Amino acid sequence: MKPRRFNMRSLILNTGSTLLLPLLVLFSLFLLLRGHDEPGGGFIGGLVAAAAVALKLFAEDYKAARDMLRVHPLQLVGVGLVLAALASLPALLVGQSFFTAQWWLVDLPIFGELKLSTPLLFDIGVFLGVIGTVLTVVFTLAEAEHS
Amino acid sequence: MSPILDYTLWVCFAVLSVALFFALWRLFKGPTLPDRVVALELIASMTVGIIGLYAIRTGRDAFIDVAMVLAITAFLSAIGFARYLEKGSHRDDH
Amino acid sequence: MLIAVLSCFILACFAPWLHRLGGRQSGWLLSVLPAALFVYFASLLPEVSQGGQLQFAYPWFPGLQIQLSFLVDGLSLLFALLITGIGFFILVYGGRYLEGHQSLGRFYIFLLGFMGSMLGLVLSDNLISLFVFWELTTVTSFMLIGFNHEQEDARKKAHQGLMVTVMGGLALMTGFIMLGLAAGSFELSTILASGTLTEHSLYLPMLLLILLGTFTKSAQTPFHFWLPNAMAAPTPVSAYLHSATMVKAGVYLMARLHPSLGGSEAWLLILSLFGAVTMVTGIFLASRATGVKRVLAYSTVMALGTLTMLLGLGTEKAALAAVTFLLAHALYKGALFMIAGILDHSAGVKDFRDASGLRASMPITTVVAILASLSLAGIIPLFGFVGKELLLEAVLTASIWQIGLTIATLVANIMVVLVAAIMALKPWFGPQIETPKKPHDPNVALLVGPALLAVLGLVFGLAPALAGNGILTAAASAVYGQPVTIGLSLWHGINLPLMLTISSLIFGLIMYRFWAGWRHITRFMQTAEKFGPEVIYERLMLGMTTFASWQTKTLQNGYLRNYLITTLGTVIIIVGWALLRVNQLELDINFSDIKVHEFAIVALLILSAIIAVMVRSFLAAVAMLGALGFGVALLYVFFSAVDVGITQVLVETITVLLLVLVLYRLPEFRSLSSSANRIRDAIIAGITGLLMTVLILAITSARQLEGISDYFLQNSGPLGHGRNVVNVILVDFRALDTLGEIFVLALVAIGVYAMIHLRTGALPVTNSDRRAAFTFRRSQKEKMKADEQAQKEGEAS
Amino acid sequence: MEVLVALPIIIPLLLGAISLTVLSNHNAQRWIGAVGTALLLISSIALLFQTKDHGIQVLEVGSWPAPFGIVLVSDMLGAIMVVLACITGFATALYSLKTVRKRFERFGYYPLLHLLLAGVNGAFLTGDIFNLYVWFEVLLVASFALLILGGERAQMEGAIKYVTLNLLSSALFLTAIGLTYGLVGTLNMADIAVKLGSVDDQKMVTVIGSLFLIAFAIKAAAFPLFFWLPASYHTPQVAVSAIFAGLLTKVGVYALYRVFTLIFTADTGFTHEILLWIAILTMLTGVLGAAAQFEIRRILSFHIISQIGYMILGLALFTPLAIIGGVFYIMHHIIVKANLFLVAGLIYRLRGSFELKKLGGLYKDHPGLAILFLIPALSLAGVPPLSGFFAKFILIKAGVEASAWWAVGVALLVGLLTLFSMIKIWNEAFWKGTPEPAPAIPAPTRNALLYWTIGILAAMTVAIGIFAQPIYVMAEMAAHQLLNPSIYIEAVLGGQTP
Amino acid sequence: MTTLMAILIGTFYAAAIYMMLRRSVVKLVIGLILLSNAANLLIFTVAGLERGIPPLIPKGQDVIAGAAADPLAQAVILTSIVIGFGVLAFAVVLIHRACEVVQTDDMNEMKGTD
Amino acid sequence: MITDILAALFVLAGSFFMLVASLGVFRMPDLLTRMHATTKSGVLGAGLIMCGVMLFFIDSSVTLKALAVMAFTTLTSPIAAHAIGRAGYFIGVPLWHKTIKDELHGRYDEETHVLHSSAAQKEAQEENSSQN
Amino acid sequence: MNVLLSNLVLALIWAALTDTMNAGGIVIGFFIAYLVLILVFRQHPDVRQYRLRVPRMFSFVVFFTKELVMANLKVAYDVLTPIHLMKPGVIAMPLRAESDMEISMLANAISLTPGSLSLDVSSDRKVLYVHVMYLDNEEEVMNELKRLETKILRVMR
Ligand code: NA
Ligand code: NA
Repeated sequence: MKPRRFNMRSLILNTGSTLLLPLLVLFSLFLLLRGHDEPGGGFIGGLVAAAAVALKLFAEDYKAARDMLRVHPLQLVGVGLVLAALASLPALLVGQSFFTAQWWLVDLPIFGELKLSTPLLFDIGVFLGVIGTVLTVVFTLAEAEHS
Repeated sequence: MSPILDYTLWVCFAVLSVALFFALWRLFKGPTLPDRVVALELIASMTVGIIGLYAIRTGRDAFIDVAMVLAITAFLSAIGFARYLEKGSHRDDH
Repeated sequence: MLIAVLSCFILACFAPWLHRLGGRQSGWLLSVLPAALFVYFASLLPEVSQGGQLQFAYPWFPGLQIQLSFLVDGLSLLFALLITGIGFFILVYGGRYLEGHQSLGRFYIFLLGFMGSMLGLVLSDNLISLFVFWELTTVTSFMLIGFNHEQEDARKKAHQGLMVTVMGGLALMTGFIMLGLAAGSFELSTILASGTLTEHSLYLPMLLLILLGTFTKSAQTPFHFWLPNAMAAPTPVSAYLHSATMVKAGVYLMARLHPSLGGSEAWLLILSLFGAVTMVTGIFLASRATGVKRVLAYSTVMALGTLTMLLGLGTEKAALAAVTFLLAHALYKGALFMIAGILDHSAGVKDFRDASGLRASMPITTVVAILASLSLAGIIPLFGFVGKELLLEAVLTASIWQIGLTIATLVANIMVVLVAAIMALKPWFGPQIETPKKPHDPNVALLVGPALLAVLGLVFGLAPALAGNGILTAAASAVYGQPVTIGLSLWHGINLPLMLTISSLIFGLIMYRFWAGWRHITRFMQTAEKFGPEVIYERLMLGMTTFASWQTKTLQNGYLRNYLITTLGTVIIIVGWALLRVNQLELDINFSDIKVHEFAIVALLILSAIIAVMVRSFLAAVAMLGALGFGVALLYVFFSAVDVGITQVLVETITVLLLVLVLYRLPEFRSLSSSANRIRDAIIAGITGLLMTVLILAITSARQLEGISDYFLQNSGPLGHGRNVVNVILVDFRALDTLGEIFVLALVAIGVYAMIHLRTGALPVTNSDRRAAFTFRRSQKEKMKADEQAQKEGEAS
Repeated sequence: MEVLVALPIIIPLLLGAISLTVLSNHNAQRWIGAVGTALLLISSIALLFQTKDHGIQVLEVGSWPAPFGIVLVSDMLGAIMVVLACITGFATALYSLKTVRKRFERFGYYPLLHLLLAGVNGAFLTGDIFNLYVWFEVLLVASFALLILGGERAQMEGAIKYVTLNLLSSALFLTAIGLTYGLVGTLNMADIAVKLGSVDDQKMVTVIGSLFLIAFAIKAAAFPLFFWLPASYHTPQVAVSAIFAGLLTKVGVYALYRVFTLIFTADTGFTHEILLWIAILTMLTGVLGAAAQFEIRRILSFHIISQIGYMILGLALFTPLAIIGGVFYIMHHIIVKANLFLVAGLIYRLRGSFELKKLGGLYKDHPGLAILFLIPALSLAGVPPLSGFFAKFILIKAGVEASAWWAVGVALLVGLLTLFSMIKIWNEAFWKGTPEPAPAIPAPTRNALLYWTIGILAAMTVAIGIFAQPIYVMAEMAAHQLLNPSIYIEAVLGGQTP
Repeated sequence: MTTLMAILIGTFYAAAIYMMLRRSVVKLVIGLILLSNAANLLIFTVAGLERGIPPLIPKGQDVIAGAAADPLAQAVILTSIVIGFGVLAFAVVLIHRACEVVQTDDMNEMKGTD
Repeated sequence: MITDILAALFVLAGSFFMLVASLGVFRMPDLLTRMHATTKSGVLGAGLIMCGVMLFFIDSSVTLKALAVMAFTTLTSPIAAHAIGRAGYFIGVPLWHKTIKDELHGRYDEETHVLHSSAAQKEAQEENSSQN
Repeated sequence: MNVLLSNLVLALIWAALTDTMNAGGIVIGFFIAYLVLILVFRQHPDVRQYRLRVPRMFSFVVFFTKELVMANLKVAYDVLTPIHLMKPGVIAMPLRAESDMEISMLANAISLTPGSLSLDVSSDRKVLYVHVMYLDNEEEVMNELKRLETKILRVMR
């Protein structure tokens, strides 16, 4: 009954997670990108994405989840922060107040009008930051289980 | 919205409210953690249902989004608890 | 003038370097400055002695009316001359006295620093800059008293002196502030010119506070104890600070403020009473002491008491007596202290009982000592005699307590003669006894100071007008507030004061004959000292630290729950009190608009919350929290908060995951609190909850203004290019909040990462730790056994 | 030059983010730390002068007009606080270069430091009450993380109390914000001030004010809400203790000043009376706490509390001179307190202990350090002509003018007892002979940079005392703005309320 | 409904505080969760409760035609939920580590630093 | 109108099954039987209500969302049930006393959580590992 | 699987081209693309298999929905009636399904159908342990389960 390096070794769960994982990731991106118009946004999307990786960790193990993510979650946090902070700066270049939203509307043939903007960039930063944070905590705790 | 639907929704809310209390009772009573988790899962499902009813009631489909997120993530806590139990950690619930 | 004051500080900064440069002669080298300053101040004499005043002002801190302004009149010039003149000798003396001492450089720093502070103090025209210098004398004297800092006693004494004088200093500052308020200015010259303040409503507190400052500094009873203790300092320091200069700062200030604050009944009573008591106490203690420096220190206390008493009397004669006595005292006491130092330095004698018959081996010293002692005893034709005659005259013409004061003065004088006799006779005459060092007359550097000061006492005694016309009359005028017309003379004819002087001389010499017996008779003082002010001071300090420990242990007791209870108690009391003050507390109570599903969810949530609190299992509580989260999310949904609802669901789920991830390491549920504690906690929690409920209801019924939220509904689309208004607020209207928020998350990530990965060996070390660890492990084992048992039963059924 | 208002936030945020991405590159971390905080200091000084010369600076973040968007406002108080924060930050960064171990760097020491500064500056500059909450949380979490860096038992125990009590404070703060929003439906502080003014029952407003009072008093470590501070401040790295000691409680004090001069001014008979008693008891309990301690960092920690009492006293007396005194006190205290902790760190490096019993001989062996200790220590005790003297002097003068005798008496007594503690340290650590056996010294490195850092701060302490006038003028401007909230409101809302 | 919500929120505060006053650090965390929920619900309630009209602009429109729930309060709550979550995550790991280091979850045994 | 009535029927049915599920969880004697109730009725109840939603709105995006909800519950519910059931069994949650057969009994390896397909296979495996 | 993907992509293209990017458009697009695929690429082996799979999938969905409702009614009956009629037990069901996906699809389906709940798969993938609520006749139950397995395998393979 002692705690040990642990893998649930459940075929059903593993398969379930491989099935649900892409679904969750896609869903999180969907939530992120529609956030400006419909319920969703960077934070919500980020939590769903983090939940996806957490599912991987729970269904398989810490290593599998780490490998899937490839980068260290703290790096995600860093990138997220930089993106979010950078989103505040373009306004300064055009002489507007700090954090003023900049919009670049791009017409694409199939997808229609694409709204690129600093708020979107900002939301992506939030998205990455949230994923990074949740996963840092989850991974750290999972790692600590073995020590 | 037709009165029939309106009335039905009222009944449904009442039914689900009662149902929630049964689940809550199990959540409280246990006796084991898996029992509680089962009850929790059911509460999540019922929450999905209530949100659906409420969306109809208000005619606002935006509420379905909450149900969507709930439907796809609520099971995670069950997985978490299950993993916890399988790790053979001590339990304080029986 | 500013340069004159600051030059000391500047020289102090370079003192260690000059010390190295000057080698053995460093004292002489550095003494050039006080000599030059003395000459400078002396050059101001002609103008000041004519009753003139010199003023200098340099801007410093106009916002608070603080400037570096200086006032040179008779009083301040007298002090300035004493400070620089005696300072010169002390530097010369000290340089030789402490020759080879490793900290001599630092000694110079603080001595020069002190000199500058003292000069600043007596010359300042601005009360606040005066106070600045006042405190600087305290600090520098602290450093000097603790010169032999590796001895615990020296540290303790330095601490004591500092605490007592700083306490007085703080009172003084407050008094100054009141004085400034009352007079409308911090400039002494303005205050003194604006007449008396005795009628002002702040007069009494201001007077008491200022006197507290001056009494502590000038060692008036009951604060006299720090002064003899300050003898832990090297002798040059004692000679300078504790006889001639610093201890007189209080006297100076009383003299200085006499025109404004003096003349009232309170002034008269307090000063003359405390002065007389101090005078008698000081000399009585001196008569019992045997340590050379201690005897001198107590006799200094006596002198300070005398001066205070004279200032209290406040008559023209008293003013003149005060300044005369002050000068005389400075001359002989400076000399005597330096002789005490010579006794130690050349013969290793620290106690009168250890010295006898040194006249043969130290002839010059003997002569100087006798000369200075004669002045102390007030024997014609020395300057001390002039002072003493004036003193007696002033006392005899006092407006109150004439007889009492006269008797006190007479008694004091008798014992002064005793002390003078001890100083003049005990070490030098009688049979020669072995001393720790081979006695010899010291180097000229050590002797020049006392000799010149003693001779000066003779010179002024023979020609008192020299001093009187030169400076003392001007000084007395400054004290008196009006021009003083009495002149100084050695011989006043055969009168009552002379009779008293003669009788005190006789009785004093008789007492010297029976000195040992006197000490024996008065040994009850040893018991009395147990109730003396020094013991009280120490008790107070001890009491303070004891109380502090108790208070700290009580408040900062380590129990988080007590901290929480205190905090919440504060919330309840202050917020509750504020709520009770509301005139008409309207609560928006309305149950009529509740829908069935809403009621059900709220009821479910209340139940969940209560269950989560009561359930006897962490895991069950966590599961309960999950349900609670869903319920809260539903409430958000019911009241139109879609994004919030989604977020709530997600956050709740992930929170449960995190809890589950850490819980396996945590100990099992235990019931730790007593039921009394639980009831207490429940009451506190309940009241807080009730308070919140009431607040919500009160606020919702009080709200009356349209908020700004409509702006977002109107502009989110056109200006924010988004239809989800909440999201547009988050990423655009209030993006700064969200930025801060993700930085919070990032910080959490870093913190958590560091917390788990950055470990420095944190193993249990203390016994109690080991015990705790043991109990923990045992309970774990028991739990595991119970688990196995339960499982077996489960399988069996 | 409006962007100047944002720079004290943007710079550390970017520095923090960049440091985080180069976590394993020690040299980059250090360079970013030193140069970055220097830049930050320069920008904050520029902001101070801009504010001093051209009045309150307002930046509408995202170009959204007040009260709808978030505004950053630099009034004199805010600008002064920012400069002080940046001075502390710079000094700490310099000190950290030589004292913080590599593994701490690898685990985010510098990013935490930068983000802490961002949070502190954000709190000082924001004109929005909820945004203030957000910055509070930023600095709080940064402080959590810095507090536990090292993971020792004492740190953990201290951190639990620190975290819990501060979270309770945050919850109360949030509750108060919620109630305010419920009452007036706006978050901009100037707008709140205007709208609360027209609420019928001002005593209801006071109820909310009292919640803010408690929330901020916890952050400021005032009596009887200070417990988290002595429980934790002596546990982390000394550089961390220094920046905590200098800055964190002052954010609470700042918030009290902001809220109780701008928003809750209608019922001062109640609120400021409470503040007065809080101030008195804070001074007293803090200094008594220190008198009972024999570990340098603990002594210093308790003194933070007692000094907070003086700062609150300035606000409580609520006269122009008192506010000036309070602001002056804050300026003096931040530098002195941070410096004392840095000195304590140096003592530790030289002697391997913070316990007075185990220390000694420093006066003989390290006279330079002795002077560098004496300056801040005596300044803390209020010895003239150092910075602390004028700080106390102004407050006591204000107290006398307001006839607040209890406050004056306690302020004086506490000054005396502060000296008592400082001299205790001096006697034991410096004057006393080196105890036998001499304690093991971990890293007896004499590092010029550390001396320089401490020396610069000590020089500032002396300078504030000797050149008090310009500092006073700034405090006076700050007080003027604080006591005339219409200036602030005008600057933020442009004279027209929506 | 406000009345009912007020009662609920009061219960949450009370439950949170009761939990925080327990000696076990685990309960402390549960208390913190409840506290954060209580504060958020309080903002939500005092900002005004609106049924069924989320602040979402219908497709194809530029502004919301009629009334809508207060979006600012929602945004504020969202931010505060997130911050509360972050802080909670930190607290959870902290107690985890603390229990590991101190070897107990009893707060009464964690008083070595005062 | 017709769709409204249909929707009403669907939501009513859905609510009914939800009630059944919660009664099941309330009344059933052991963990596994309770799980029967929740797994099936929960999914069905939510699904029926979502059908009601589809019928009420008759809007493609709503339909997609409702279908997504149905798909998500259908996918996740049995997985969760499996995880809990397995965990519950593994930790020895007692079965109802009227349970007539338990072929899972003794097939789990307590240490490795390996589940054997038969008692013989378990013995063989254990022997194998003890030889190693 | 590739074919299914192509079908979906084609459906999306259809929806995009006809400017009906919504559920209805995609469903219509899916059917049209399906028809096109099975008509145009009928020689392709994958497509030939795929041709059958779509109708099977639909029939399975119908079957499954029916089972789900039945399951619930049966459980409902037992839940609502005062006396428990069930005779629960855990049985080991030998598996024909081989791949992970097949096994777990089967397990999930079993969990959702009347009276049965998958507990776990043996580590050698030979046996699925199922909790059955009405174990009156074990053989019948087993046959029922096997039938379900067959249906699923037909869709999956
Ligand atoms: Na967000
Ligand atoms: Na079934």
